[in-house]
Amino acid sequence: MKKFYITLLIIAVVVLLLSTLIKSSYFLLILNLIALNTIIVIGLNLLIGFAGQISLGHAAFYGIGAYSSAILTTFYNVNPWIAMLLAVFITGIIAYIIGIPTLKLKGHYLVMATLGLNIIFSIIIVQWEVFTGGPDGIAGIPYLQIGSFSFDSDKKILYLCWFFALLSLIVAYNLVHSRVGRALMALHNSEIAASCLGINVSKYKVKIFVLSAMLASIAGSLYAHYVTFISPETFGIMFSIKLIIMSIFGGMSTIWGALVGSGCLTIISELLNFVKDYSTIVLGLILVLVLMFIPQGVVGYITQLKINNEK
Amino acid sequence: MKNILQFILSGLTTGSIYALIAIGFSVIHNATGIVNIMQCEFITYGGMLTVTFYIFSKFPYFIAIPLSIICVSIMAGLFERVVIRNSKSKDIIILIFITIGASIFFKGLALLIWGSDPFMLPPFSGNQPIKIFNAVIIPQNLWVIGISIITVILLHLFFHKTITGKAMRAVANNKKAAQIVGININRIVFLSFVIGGFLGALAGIIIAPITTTSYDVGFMLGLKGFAAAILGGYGSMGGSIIGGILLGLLENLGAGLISSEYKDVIAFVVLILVIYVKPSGILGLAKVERV
Amino acid sequence: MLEIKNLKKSFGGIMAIAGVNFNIKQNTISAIIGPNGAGKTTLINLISGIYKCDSGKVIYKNKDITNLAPHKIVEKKIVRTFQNLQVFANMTVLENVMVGMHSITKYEFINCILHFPMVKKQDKSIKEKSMEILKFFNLEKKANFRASALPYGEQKKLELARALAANPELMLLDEPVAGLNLTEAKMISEILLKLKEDFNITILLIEHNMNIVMDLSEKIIVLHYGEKIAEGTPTEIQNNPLVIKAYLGGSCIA
Amino acid sequence: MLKVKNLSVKYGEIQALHDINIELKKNEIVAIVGNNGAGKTSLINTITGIVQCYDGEIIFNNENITNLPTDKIVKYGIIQVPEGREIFSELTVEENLELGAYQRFKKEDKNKIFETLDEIYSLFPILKNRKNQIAGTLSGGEQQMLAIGRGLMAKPKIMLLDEPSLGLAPLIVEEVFNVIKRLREQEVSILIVEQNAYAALKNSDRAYIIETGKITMHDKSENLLNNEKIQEAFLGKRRK
Repeated sequence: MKKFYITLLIIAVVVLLLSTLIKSSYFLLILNLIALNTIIVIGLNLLIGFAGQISLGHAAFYGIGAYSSAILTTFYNVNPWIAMLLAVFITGIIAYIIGIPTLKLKGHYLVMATLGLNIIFSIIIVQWEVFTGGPDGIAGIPYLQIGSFSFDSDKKILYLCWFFALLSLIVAYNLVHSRVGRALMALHNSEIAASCLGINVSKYKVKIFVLSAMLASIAGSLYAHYVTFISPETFGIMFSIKLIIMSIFGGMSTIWGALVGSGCLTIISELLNFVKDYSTIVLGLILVLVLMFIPQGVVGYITQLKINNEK
Repeated sequence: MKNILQFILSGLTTGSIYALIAIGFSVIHNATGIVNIMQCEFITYGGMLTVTFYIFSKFPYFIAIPLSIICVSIMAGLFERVVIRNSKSKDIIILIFITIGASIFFKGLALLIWGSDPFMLPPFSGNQPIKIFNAVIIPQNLWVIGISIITVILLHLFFHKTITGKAMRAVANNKKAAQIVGININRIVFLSFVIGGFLGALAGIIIAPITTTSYDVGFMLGLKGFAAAILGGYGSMGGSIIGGILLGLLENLGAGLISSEYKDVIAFVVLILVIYVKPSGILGLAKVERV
Repeated sequence: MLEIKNLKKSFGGIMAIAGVNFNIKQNTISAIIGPNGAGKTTLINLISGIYKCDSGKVIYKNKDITNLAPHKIVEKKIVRTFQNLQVFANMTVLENVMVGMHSITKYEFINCILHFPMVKKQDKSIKEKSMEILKFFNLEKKANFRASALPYGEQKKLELARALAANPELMLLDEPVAGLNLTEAKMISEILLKLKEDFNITILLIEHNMNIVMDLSEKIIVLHYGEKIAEGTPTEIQNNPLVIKAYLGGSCIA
Repeated sequence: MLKVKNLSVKYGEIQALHDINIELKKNEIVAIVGNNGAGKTSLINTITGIVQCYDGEIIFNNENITNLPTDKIVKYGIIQVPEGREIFSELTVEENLELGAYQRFKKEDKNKIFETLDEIYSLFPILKNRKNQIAGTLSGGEQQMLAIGRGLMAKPKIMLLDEPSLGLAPLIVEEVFNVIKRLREQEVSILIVEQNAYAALKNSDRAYIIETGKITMHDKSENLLNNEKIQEAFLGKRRK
């Protein structure tokens, strides 16, 4: 327990240091994207790694958060903070309604349903131009503000993004080490055995789905108020796939895996810009090799090494 | 009324393509339990290799097409041998994401080789539209439907009349029993990828004269094929055919009668509703968990 | 305490349970025996709510509990174990037992995320109680092992410990000593006796090991082809010609 | 013909079989009798290469076949007949039988295989009547016959039968064992693994008793049948 908070503190300090050292707004952007991705991936880790329910549609929840925030602030002049809160609420309700029938599905059928929902979402935001600006997206989304302090630069928003990222790590940590977390792991192992110990399996699956959708929504709102401009391609299934790759890369059934996975993959994809035409080839190759040889992810691999050393 | 027939005809065309792709997914699933996203690349490479052989190497169709199909089948088999078989984890999710990684790799490779411009292959036999009642159909549509029907019949014969085909069904039905009678499961898995490659490539080639082909054409087609397989009941050949045709019809009727912008929405909404009602697809069997 | 009334269940036209009746008295140990495929596990699956029965009733303490969802059955203080071990392999031994207490603890998502003091307090007490249970099963030294790292015999014990953690009044045990050697089996049967005497738990078990069955049970129910062919004390069952014929492969000695 | 020497099998940290020694001679019917979970199926699965052994050797006609893959073991003519549920339930009866001869299709004339098929049909007329039926719709006893028939299609030298009486009514059990006894005429040596001690002992030449992964007794079957200890172990009867 103490170790967790100490590590968290170290990360906070490192990020603060980096933020003062880095002058380039490009690098600050990367650091911020890592934080945002961490928020989504930690939710996915809870859903996939701990509860064993795969979702290939989380980019849609990220999008619902971003678009709700954008629409509420640009069309209705709602205060950005309230918009963000409403966005989380809206996402939660949508996830709940979708989750009840969807999470009854298993395996490939669950993958297909979540993927299909993501595709439906993508098409709707492109086509429903009146509200979403269609393919052009929405511009002029206001910055978040506290009093007269406006989060209007890469550096300022960094504190906010990382605050939420660390907060979501704490949320995940608390949940995993609780009655609910144990129940989720149990139903991942065996739904029948879990239900025979009094765990309401379908209720828990839906609830964790809602929680992970809400986390994605928070990241979406932060993104909208950060870059002040959103467009549909950010929230397509390619991003959903990338999110799961981050989750697997770091280690699905670990908390730190979310941070490591989003960190590594965000940096790798930015680095790949240097090899231009070869970027997708290299990305694909890295993925295949990592999954072939360290399928438990980076953090999972390190933990395993530790256990082996103890033996 | 006139239009409906037209929509049905184009629905059957795309539907047959989806069905071929869906069967490819199902065959590999039955042998391994995974969703092979590389199927998308089989489609792309089928079309693009034919472009290379036909347009650039000036081979006639009857050489270019079989050659492309053989190349893709070899590529599929090698992918199984080199990548899938050597994966440390046999976890389904990991294997699926390995196929996604490989798909990203091959898509990048295709972009490097062929660039991002779409290519048009000429139709197999002229472009003169044929009138059927009061709808028109271009000959390539007939080629697509005809080749699909022949392929399905051949596959059916393969699965029901040859011992290897029966062995493949046996592996899908009961792996342990298949092992007991002396079937080499690895060989069947390999074969399933070769067949998957064959079907993907074929689909990619015969649709190319209608829709053009490019380095990323396989992604959307593959996705639809997967959707069709799920809709019909994953792993079942009959299901794949029904799912494919149904999806093709839904899309074209949806696009024609309701809204072309929302045709994919309509198709996917129906798909999702179907699996909500019947969680194992139209022809899929619900499995009873044993404790 | 538990009454099974004319229970029926079929799978795809095949009758797995064809109208079974019996009663279990409070604070007794009873056993269901019968050849493989006789419907024993199906019966437990019906009582614990995993399968829905076609007709008939399950009455527990004069309340109808037929076809309740499994997690509702647990709330009635009926807990079961499984023939094919269902320990939560990726969790520690201690966590397994802590999951066992799910039905007798509270606090859902929001409380757990915010980690309020009362949540902490409850977690602490769950942990302590779980350790006590592990001590009872002599597993306390392995509390932080992954459950999958335990040998088979200890996994069997762990499943019992986890079931006990739910504070049950009735335990349904599906082959508690299958695959164990003589010493281990003996240990389990001693534990079962203690559960009955010290914890006042009623036990209904399925078992193939006749020594254990005959030693432990006050009542034996014999199933054959989904039907109850006999019911009685161990001596009555041992001398019942019908049982000998059906269960013990009698057709070949006759 | 078949010798198992000092065989041990482990699943992870769990040891399923300890130091097993058994032998099967030509034209013999040998039974291995034990309770659920005693390790009977593990033993058969190890011989046929489905499960890898941890220690020990399996010798067939002086050749070491330990840990060979199953398809190689089948080539030697060692065929497992699993309990009746392990058939190809979605395939027809005839397809099930043909697959039993899977490896023969590569090297033999098809007509020879169809000859065997006819032999099987005359041995089990009921299968002939149902040859185009989906195997999953057969009754338990018929499925067991099908499993045996499928095994015979490979022209085996040794058949390893896993619980042929499982889930069958006494009368059917008797029928199955009558068939097994007739297999001797086909020059097949048979190893039966059974929970139904009486049926197995009554219908075999020799028998081994297996308890929690160890062989605890070995004798002629008739001697074991009259052994009081056996009665206690499998009937739960107390000696007076």
